[in-house]
Amino acid sequence: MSFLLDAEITKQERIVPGHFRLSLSSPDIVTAARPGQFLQVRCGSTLDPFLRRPISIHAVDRKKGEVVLFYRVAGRGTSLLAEKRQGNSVSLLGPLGRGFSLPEGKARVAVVSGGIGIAPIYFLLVELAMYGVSADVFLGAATAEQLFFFKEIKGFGYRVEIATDDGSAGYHGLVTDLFAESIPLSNEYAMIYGCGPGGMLRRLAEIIRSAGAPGELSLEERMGCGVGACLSCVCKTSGEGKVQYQRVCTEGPVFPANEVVWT
Amino acid sequence: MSFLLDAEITKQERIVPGHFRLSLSSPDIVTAARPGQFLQVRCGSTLDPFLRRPISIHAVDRKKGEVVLFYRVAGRGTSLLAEKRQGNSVSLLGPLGRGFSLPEGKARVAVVSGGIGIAPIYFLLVELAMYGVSADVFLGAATAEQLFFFKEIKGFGYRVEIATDDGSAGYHGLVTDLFAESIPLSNEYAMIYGCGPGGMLRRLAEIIRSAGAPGELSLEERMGCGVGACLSCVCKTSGEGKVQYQRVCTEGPVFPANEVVWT
Amino acid sequence: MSSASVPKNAGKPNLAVNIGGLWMKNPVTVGSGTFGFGPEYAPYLDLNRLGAIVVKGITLLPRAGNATPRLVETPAGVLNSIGLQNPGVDRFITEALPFLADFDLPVIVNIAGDTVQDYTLLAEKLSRTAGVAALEVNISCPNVKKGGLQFGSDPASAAEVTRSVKESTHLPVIVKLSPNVTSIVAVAEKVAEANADALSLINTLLGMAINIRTRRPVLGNILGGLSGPAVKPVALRAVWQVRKAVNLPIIGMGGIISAADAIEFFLAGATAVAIGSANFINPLTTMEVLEGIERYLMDNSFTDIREISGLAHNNI
Amino acid sequence: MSSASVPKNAGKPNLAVNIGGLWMKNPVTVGSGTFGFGPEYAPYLDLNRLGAIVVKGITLLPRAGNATPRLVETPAGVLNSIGLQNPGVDRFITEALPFLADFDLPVIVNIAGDTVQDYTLLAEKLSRTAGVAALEVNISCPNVKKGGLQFGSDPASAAEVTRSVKESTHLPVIVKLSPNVTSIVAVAEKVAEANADALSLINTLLGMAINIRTRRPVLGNILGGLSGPAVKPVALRAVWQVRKAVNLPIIGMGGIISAADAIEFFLAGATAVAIGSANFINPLTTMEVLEGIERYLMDNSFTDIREISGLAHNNI
Ligand SMILES: Cc1cc2nc3c(=O)[nH]c(=O)nc-3n(C[C@H](O)[C@H](O)[C@H](O)COP(=O)(O)OP(=O)(O)OC[C@H]3O[C@@H](n4cnc5c(N)ncnc54)[C@H](O)[C@@H]3O)c2cc1C
Ligand SMILES: Cc1cc2nc3c(=O)[nH]c(=O)nc-3n(C[C@H](O)[C@H](O)[C@H](O)COP(=O)(O)OP(=O)(O)OC[C@H]3O[C@@H](n4cnc5c(N)ncnc54)[C@H](O)[C@@H]3O)c2cc1C
Ligand SMILES: Cc1cc2nc3c(=O)[nH]c(=O)nc-3n(C[C@H](O)[C@H](O)[C@H](O)COP(=O)(O)O)c2cc1C
Ligand SMILES: Cc1cc2nc3c(=O)[nH]c(=O)nc-3n(C[C@H](O)[C@H](O)[C@H](O)COP(=O)(O)O)c2cc1C
Ligand code: FES
Ligand code: FES
Repeated sequence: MSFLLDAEITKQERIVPGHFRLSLSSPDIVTAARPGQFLQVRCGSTLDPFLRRPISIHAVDRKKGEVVLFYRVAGRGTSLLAEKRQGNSVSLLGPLGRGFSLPEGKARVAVVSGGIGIAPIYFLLVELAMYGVSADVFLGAATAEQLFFFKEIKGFGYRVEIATDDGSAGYHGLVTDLFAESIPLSNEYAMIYGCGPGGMLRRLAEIIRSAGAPGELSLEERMGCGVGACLSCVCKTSGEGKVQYQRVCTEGPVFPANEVVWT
Repeated sequence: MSFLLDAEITKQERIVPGHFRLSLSSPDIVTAARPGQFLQVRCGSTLDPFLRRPISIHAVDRKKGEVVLFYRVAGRGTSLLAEKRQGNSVSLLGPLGRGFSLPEGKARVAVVSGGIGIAPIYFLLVELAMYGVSADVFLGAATAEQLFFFKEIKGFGYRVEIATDDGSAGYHGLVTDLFAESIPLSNEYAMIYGCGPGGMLRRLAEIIRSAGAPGELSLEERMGCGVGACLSCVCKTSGEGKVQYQRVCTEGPVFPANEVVWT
Repeated sequence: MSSASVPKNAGKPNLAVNIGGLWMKNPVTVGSGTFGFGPEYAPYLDLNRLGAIVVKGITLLPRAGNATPRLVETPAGVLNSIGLQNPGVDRFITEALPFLADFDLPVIVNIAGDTVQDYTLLAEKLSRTAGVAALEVNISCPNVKKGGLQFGSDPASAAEVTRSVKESTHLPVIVKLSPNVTSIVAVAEKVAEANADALSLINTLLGMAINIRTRRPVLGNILGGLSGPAVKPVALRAVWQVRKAVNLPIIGMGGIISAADAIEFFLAGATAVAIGSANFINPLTTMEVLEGIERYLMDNSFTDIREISGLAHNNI
Repeated sequence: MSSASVPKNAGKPNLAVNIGGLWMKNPVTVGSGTFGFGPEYAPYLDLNRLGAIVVKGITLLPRAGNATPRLVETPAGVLNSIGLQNPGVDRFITEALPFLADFDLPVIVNIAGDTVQDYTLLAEKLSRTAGVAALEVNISCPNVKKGGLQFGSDPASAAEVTRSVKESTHLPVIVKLSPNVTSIVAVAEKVAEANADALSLINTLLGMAINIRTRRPVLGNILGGLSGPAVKPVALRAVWQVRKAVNLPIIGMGGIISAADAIEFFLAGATAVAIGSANFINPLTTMEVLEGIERYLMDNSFTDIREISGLAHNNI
């Protein structure tokens, strides 16, 4: 199920400059939401900006019926979104797309997140914890300040490793390098999940391939409709033995790591 | 002198639904402003709406250095303006245009206002009072509720007559009809000022012509630049013996009543 | 006033229109390529309420489409260079069309080709297929190397495609024109002479965007087609000009996001309207436009949508 | 690193450009008709800081212009139908030009005519006038009945006007082209063959708007020209295409409101840029664009604006 509705803002928190957590009252979306799915958010109210913006579902509060987004101010749309206040309403379309698949039984998984990729990863970790899955979590960020939700995630009982580009916390370097160094020789992960910038995902796909583990990566593309109608958000995949374009908004945003064709 | 500046909102008051009075801190504009002049106001912050909106100067508070606007929500631009709050800033260009000319000495004048035309008329009345000019004021509106600032204007010591379209206050009918009935046979007005909708001004121009009095009317046209560069806001006038287009934003918005050519 | 002059369904104006033989219960449809094949927006609105559906452009063989990025936002618009990604006519018929059979909804199939023969083969195939109500001949796609715009840029080629398609089908043939021409009227006139049943105006404007960080064109295909509110004045002008010169029903489109926009197109001469890019922002645009049109007709005492088609031409 | 390879004015890139013989100290000018004759915006910015000024279109005889309304806002743009209101060349020379003599500012005079002879007479007159630095030949105005767009729509006529003007003047001749054509490259090629010194791209797109209350076209002239951010993708595409085909300096314009927009035009192939409608919203746009260009060059270690002209063509 997917909905088109106006949701009221119940909370808009600035976590650090340029990064906001937004709670919206929307019981329908809460009920339908799965980790890895996203919403098409109307950030402004005029023709500029024109399109909706895809934002992942970051968390849901089932009791309050609130869906939570975590976003970085990247340009005009997200700036306008950041100006909204409690009581304002926002038009949402979603939940959209195919999210992460959860492993069967009490498996052990790895989760690798880079930068704002933590947005959907957080929701995934909450759900994994709910199902009793144990996870090794690798969080990468530019600086220590941008290592979001470290304590909360630690609190879920996961092993959490961190990497920063500037070395201000944890491993000094790329989270993928940290992950490659940490991955056990005997691959024991039932799934390796990843979300983050393109370069990181590409590297992660290599690591996943050499580890011979199943993996799922959440991709990004510029979107028009968000519902599969316009064919603008495609990425190259190699499912069913042939290379083809698939829609990030519909067949994705989460794809099996071994099917993504890097161009 | 005319300025391009960002002015901070010190007050945004809703007078009745759809009508707002907006105070902006701008000592430069206050010093330069003359009754009948206007500002080009940037109502939004995005490309939609694209153009500035012309709004008359309604009053100035010289002590506080505040310029006051009075506006009606007519469409997208003015709606966005109405959403702004104290502390927000608004880009202003002005004061612009040629305002009303003030009579010499302690003359007697008539002032005829229709609808939102009261916006600049109010400023004119304040200035006339300052110079000790006595005025017969004719205020027209759709309903009693939209007869703005009646008490304040009465307080200036003027004779004030009112007309409403629906008869809910004063004369039941057009303010121009009321004025035509009230105008003394021996024309004694040093000037007849008018501001309001096109139809009203046209009728007023006829009355002024038959009264043989000098008159000044404030016109409206769609504006691009507001400074005389684009030639979009022209109206037909018959100055210097020939019919020509003049710019409402530069040669106007106030024109001698006998020069306006009605088309 | 005699009782005969009282409108029959006082309050509810007639909205049905006829587009060159295609009967639409109301004059609101969608722009090809902006509404997929139907299932994409079905969760959000009742497809039965559309006057017709126009599906994504179909070619003879499957097409992978252009390299990404394929879409970029522009001021009040979007540039796209999808490049006619589609499963090809055979898989369209077997995989996409059956979904639409369940609705009370005429299906207009947008067809595109590299050669005149492509168009005729497509027309023949689709004419033998149940559930196809009309053909929209796309001679105006700016996003493919061969064909498309090439046919639409030249009145003679446009006429040739039209004539060949007409000879290959009994279905109503709607020819979709490009605004990227010196005279859209010249193209429309030739297409009308070639017996087109109706016209769709307009396809996208050729445009581009550059990424100043990478210093490369943003779109994988370099050039793309501009649509959305930004192009509305150009689209409306095209409808106005063509209506004056050519006596064919017009499906007007280009930047419509509201009933007011749609009404401008009717007044300019459209018989029906299509909503394209606006679906992306508001999937209910078609429904809101439909309701707004009905309200406008009622508020202004019109009893039939056809009364306002071209009305602005009488008022100048 | 040898000292010779160290840029001379490290930190301050060269901004001067040459537009077919016209020297501009920086590459930022204004769109004809959007900046009046100079005095209108002088209260807000130092005109000396502009690379050049392009004045409102001038005709041989005074013109009253079109009926009102002459301008209407559209999504991210404006439609105008001013209709070349201007005092005529003689009063332009005696009344408007002297104001500009006090500035260190090349004056480009935009000229328009109904006949080829109009253009040559204008060129001759203005060539004898001190204080005129170049001519911009407007063969692309959509707002007048005769002339204007008529010349710009047809490559041969465009060439004829260009050749005649070239023969009537020693001043640099910049020909301003219309986007309302099937192939702007075809027009540009013919104009280049006719010895134009430079090109201005683009003039406005033909469009219209309808008032649904009165059911009449909004503009007094019915049709108008669309400008502003809405048209930027189309303008940029025109510059890109023409730069690829024709070896003449280009003044790029159409929807520029920021330095980023201007840089897109340089990367597409412009040598200079003009700010038009954006002046209406922000009279300081030219200055902000100028500063932003300088910053971009410095941030990206370019030492000369000419290094980035057409750069995106190398990156595909
Ligand atoms: C499925 C999905 C889920 C996402 N989830 C989140 C999330 O949870 N939190 C979050 O902060 N962000 C998320 N994003 C990214 C988010 O959508 C963008 O940051 C946002 O659209 C930027 O909009 P804007 O108007 O602020 O910036 P804009 O002004 O539109 O763009 C800013 C800059 O980014 C460039 N740009 C914009 N979109 C793209 C693109 N798709 N690819 C490459 N360049 C682009 C622009 O050209 C510009 O330079 C997600 C994206 C996708 C596709
Ligand atoms: C010199 C001058 C002074 C003014 N002073 C005031 C003032 O003090 N207070 C005040 O409330 N208003 C004033 N106005 C009117 C004000 O500028 C408009 O109401 C405002 O621009 C509407 O903008 P909007 O975006 O809200 O509406 P829009 O959405 O732009 O327009 C609303 C409707 O009005 C139509 N419209 C817009 N502009 C014009 C026009 N110029 N002529 C005819 N139709 C038009 C539109 O087509 C639309 O139907 C003044 C106008 C002028 C020219
Ligand atoms: C993403 C996208 C894909 C399109 N694909 C097609 C197509 O396949 N065939 C076609 O004839 N037009 C296609 N168009 C053009 C639209 O049908 C329509 O003519 C155009 O977008 C103008 O309408 P709009 O401004 O309402 O979007 C496409 C437009 C967009 C935005
Ligand atoms: C109000 C107005 C008047 C114009 N007058 C002229 C003119 O006289 N001559 C001309 O060549 N172009 C004229 N133009 C076109 C502009 O110079 C410019 O080519 C066009 O507006 C695109 O640039 P922009 O989008 O930055 O406005 C005019 C444009 C506008 C908006
Ligand atoms: S965004 Fe339209 S198909 Fe994915
Ligand atoms: S608004 Fe531009 S000249 Fe008056």
